[in-house]
Amino acid sequence: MRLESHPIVDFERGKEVTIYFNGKPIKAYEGETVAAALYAAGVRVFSRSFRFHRPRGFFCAIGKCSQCMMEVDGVPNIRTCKVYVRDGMQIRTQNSKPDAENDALAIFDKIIDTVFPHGSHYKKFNKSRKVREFATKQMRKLAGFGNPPKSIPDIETSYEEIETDVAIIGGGPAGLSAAIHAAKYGAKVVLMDENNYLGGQLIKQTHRFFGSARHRAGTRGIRIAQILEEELRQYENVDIRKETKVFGIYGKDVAAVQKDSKLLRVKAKKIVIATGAYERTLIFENNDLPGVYGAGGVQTLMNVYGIKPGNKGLIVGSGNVGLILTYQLMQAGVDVAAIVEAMPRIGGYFVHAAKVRRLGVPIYTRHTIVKAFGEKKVEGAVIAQLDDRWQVIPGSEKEIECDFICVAVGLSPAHELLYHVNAQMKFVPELGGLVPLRTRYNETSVDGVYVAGDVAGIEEATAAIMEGRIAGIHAAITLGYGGDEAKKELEEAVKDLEDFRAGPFGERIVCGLEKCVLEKEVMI
Amino acid sequence: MRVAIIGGGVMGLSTAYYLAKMGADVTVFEQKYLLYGASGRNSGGITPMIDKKELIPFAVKSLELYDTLPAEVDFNFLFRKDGYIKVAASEEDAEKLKKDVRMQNELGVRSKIIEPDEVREFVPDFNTSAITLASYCEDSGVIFPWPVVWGLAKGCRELGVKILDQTRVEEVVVEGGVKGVKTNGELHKADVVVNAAGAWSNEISKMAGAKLNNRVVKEEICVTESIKPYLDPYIFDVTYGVYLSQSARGEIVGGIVGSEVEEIDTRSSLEFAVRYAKRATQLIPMLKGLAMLRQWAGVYDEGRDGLPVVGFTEVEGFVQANGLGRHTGMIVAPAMGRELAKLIIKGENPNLKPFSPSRPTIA
Amino acid sequence: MKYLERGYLEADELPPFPPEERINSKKPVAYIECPQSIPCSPCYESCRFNAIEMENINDPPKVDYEKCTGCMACIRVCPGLAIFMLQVKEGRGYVTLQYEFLPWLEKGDRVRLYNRRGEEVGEGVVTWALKPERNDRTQLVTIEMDKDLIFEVRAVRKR
Amino acid sequence: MVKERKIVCRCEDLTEEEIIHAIEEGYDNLESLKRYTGATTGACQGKGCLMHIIRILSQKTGKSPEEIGVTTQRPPVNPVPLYVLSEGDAE
Repeated sequence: MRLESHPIVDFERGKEVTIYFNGKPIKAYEGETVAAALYAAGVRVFSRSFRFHRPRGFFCAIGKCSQCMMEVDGVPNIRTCKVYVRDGMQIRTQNSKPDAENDALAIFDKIIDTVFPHGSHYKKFNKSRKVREFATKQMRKLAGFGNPPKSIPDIETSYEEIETDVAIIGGGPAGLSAAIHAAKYGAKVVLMDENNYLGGQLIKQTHRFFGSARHRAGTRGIRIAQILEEELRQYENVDIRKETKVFGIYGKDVAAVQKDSKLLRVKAKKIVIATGAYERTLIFENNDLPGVYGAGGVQTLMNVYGIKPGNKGLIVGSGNVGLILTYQLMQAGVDVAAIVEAMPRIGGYFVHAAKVRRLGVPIYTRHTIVKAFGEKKVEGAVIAQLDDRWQVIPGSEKEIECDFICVAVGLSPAHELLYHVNAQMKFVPELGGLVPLRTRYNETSVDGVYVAGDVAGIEEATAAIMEGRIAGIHAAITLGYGGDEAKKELEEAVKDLEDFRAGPFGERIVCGLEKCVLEKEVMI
Repeated sequence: MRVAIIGGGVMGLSTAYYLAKMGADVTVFEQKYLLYGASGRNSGGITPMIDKKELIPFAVKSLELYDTLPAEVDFNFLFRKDGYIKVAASEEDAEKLKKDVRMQNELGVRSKIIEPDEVREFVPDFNTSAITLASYCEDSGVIFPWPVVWGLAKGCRELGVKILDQTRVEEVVVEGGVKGVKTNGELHKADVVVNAAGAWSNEISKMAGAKLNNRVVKEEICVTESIKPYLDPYIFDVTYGVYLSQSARGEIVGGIVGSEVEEIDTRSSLEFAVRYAKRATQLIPMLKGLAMLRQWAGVYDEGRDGLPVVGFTEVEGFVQANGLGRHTGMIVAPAMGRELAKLIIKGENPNLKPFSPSRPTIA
Repeated sequence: MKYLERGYLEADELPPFPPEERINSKKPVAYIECPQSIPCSPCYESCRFNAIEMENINDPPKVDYEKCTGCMACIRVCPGLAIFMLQVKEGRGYVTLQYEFLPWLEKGDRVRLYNRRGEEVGEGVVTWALKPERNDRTQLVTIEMDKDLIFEVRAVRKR
Repeated sequence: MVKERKIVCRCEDLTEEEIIHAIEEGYDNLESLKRYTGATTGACQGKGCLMHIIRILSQKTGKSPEEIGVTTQRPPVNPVPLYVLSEGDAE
């Protein structure tokens, strides 16, 4: 299932290695994650679910969803989508007997809630103490997810503490741009990103960007990532930390794990949170079946690792992500059975829709997915038409032949760190969920803490770059860098972003932004 | 008799439960949601292996109640009695363990001193070189604090107790004696007001004009991701103040004994995570590969002399039921709540004498 | 905005066609199917002849067919793959479009022709193909077809 | 074929039906619902289910998402291995 050639992307694979999955040797390439290598080898069941022992597989590919947790070299609960393969690695599935593929406890899915509905661990077996104690012991055996640890990771660990002017969390378009503009005026910058590449989601964007020439329109997202990184590398006052996962902000200290081996503590005067967003999931029958993916997960698999997700997909959601993904799948030689959209209209740009429609992909508006079906992985789906009140019209159900389903129903800001710093937050549907109040310079209610990009509200990468620029310049100015030139650029940047949002596609954003304006004295 | 209980934690609910059983008309006021306070944030270690002799009879009695209450209220507290081990890493603490065990044995507690090697019988991966001595008690283990609170709340409601959550008491109305409490400007008349507000008890006491000077302690805890049964007993390192156990859901729950704070705050710190990780992985090196999933903090209060503050105060009808302290709240509350109910109904109860709010050692 | 319910333009939603004499001239003419207000302006910015009119970045582009020289600067950069160069020469129709699939097309290749709805409407022959690496892997290809099809055909796949 | 279920929380394996049932049982605020069902406390710490839980609560109780609020987001954002933490400087 590995792609040997692709019209847009060249896949440079590392050295061939062998990893062992439940004892069975599997071929992989250095630089691939364990999850990607297993997927390429045809493994679809990655784990069994906590209570029902349902099969679960590859899903988010960004270390969030917990579906890919396995025992790796004797250490339990490793998110295999974030761990790179090493020759001889031993990987075992968890919470199943004998393994996740053939789990004898799968029977629980059929019976457990008829005899043991949710909450009955509190409510049953209470009358007799003996029975209760016995049942409690048995429940303990069934609970628990990972295997007990069998070994200690053999990794040389270290600790580093650094002081900086600006700490930037997230190396996607917003974070890169913030780093460039803070560094440009002389601020000392530390940029942290969890991946082993910079660019965030840009590196999955094989299409050319919209916007104007000065926003690098007409250039592919993957190239924009390279351009931004090159620009950033010009500055010596920037410390780039890849494979560095920020896990908390304690006071003004940013805490991160670098390369799974170093505890990093960054004491920063200013912090730019540019953590992006998570994909939303959708509730439908069997939405957890292996083969139901987030759009981003599939993009990672296909555009980063060069692995085909399947042979025929169903796309749920006709926003730009769903439309672009459809086109990308076709570029990788994968068929797309249909796109379904609950709204009466296509959500993304018409031109993106036209691109796939003329290649024969049907787009069903006012339709939704009702269920996925299959034994251990998706074998098909049922879609149905919706009425004006978003209810399924009986009899409108239609079976779609597909072997995977991509859910592209939008994103939610990755807001956790904003809660760590106690920023004032607000639920703003137009911006995708819980977002921070912010000044026109993207500073939150917490002095010196900025937001940029999707974490501030779901929008396009181009807007993220512009927001990063604003946050970066403002952070630099308030630290005493840049002078009048910086102030001038800051006002230009604010104006530029306002113009960008002036059209109908920006209306919703502008409306959302009005709800989270923070009126505080802004120093520039 | 109308009783208003401020605080929906394990102490407030136990008291409410037994008061209702004795026929009182009880209302419980909880400022946030049930489990917001220390009763919802602790690690559920249950043992009579306590170093304060005054509390041991309550712990012993509570252990019996934890056996019978689940049947009474029809709710499983998921109490798993796989023992409790205290470990000491200094000679001084080892001596104290020995002294405590002698005292505990005299009071009928089946605790014993064990050598470091013997810890491995209960925890095979334990690093014996990290400690000098240990004590063990089998009539102990880990309870899940949440169902304890829910179960008591269920039992209370079935006995007619009103539990008002998200209801902050703004005023304790005192005219001569207590007349009731005010919430949202509305007076709830009561003959007796019980202050079971944990870390917030000093403030409540002030409202009533009663003296209270409990120590407010912030403590941090964390859990790792869930694994299959691995760690059976509850382990408490008395030298480092570090404790760990495995929850009903398979997480390794652990924390460090907290310290006094001026103001209530429940923010987590990196220092805690580091200190905990260092010691926990010294005790059980195999835990090194596990990942901390979530950390949190809680606040509890304790009497200045380390004992709870329970009983009638100088303000007529105003009763203290707080200061239960670390690791003792969950274990003594059921029995203490029952004794307090007796005190409130009968007007006296010699069993609670050591905890009198007027004792000089807590001023 | 019915086209957003379907994903393709119907006849009455199309921009005006270039005049016949312009289509029949020596140079192809740009025809842009981009009806929606989106923040995008590379075509406008790439045109050295001011043949593309836009009031602001969100304004849909309009081609001044008299000014368009058929230089293909716009079709090289259009991120929406919404520009088609049209021409009729010696009774045969020619459509130039952006192509981003493997295998790449070469002069002489026979291709299936698809309309906006994805229906196959005939067969054509590649008469010119810009190498993909010359345009960041968006190939430009000119397809010869029946002249009546140039307002229909919007996609091709290799036969 | 797997049994037809609509999974809201993948980590704790909770169906939409079960969440609704717990709300009907009286665990009808976010904090109680979270603790009673385990939703948002699993391996992903609510990244997958929090917005669904808020939506379902909103539908069942008639409260706006704003009124329902959000559970405290505690560190760490991602699980951190103890071997890394134990490298830190605690002073």
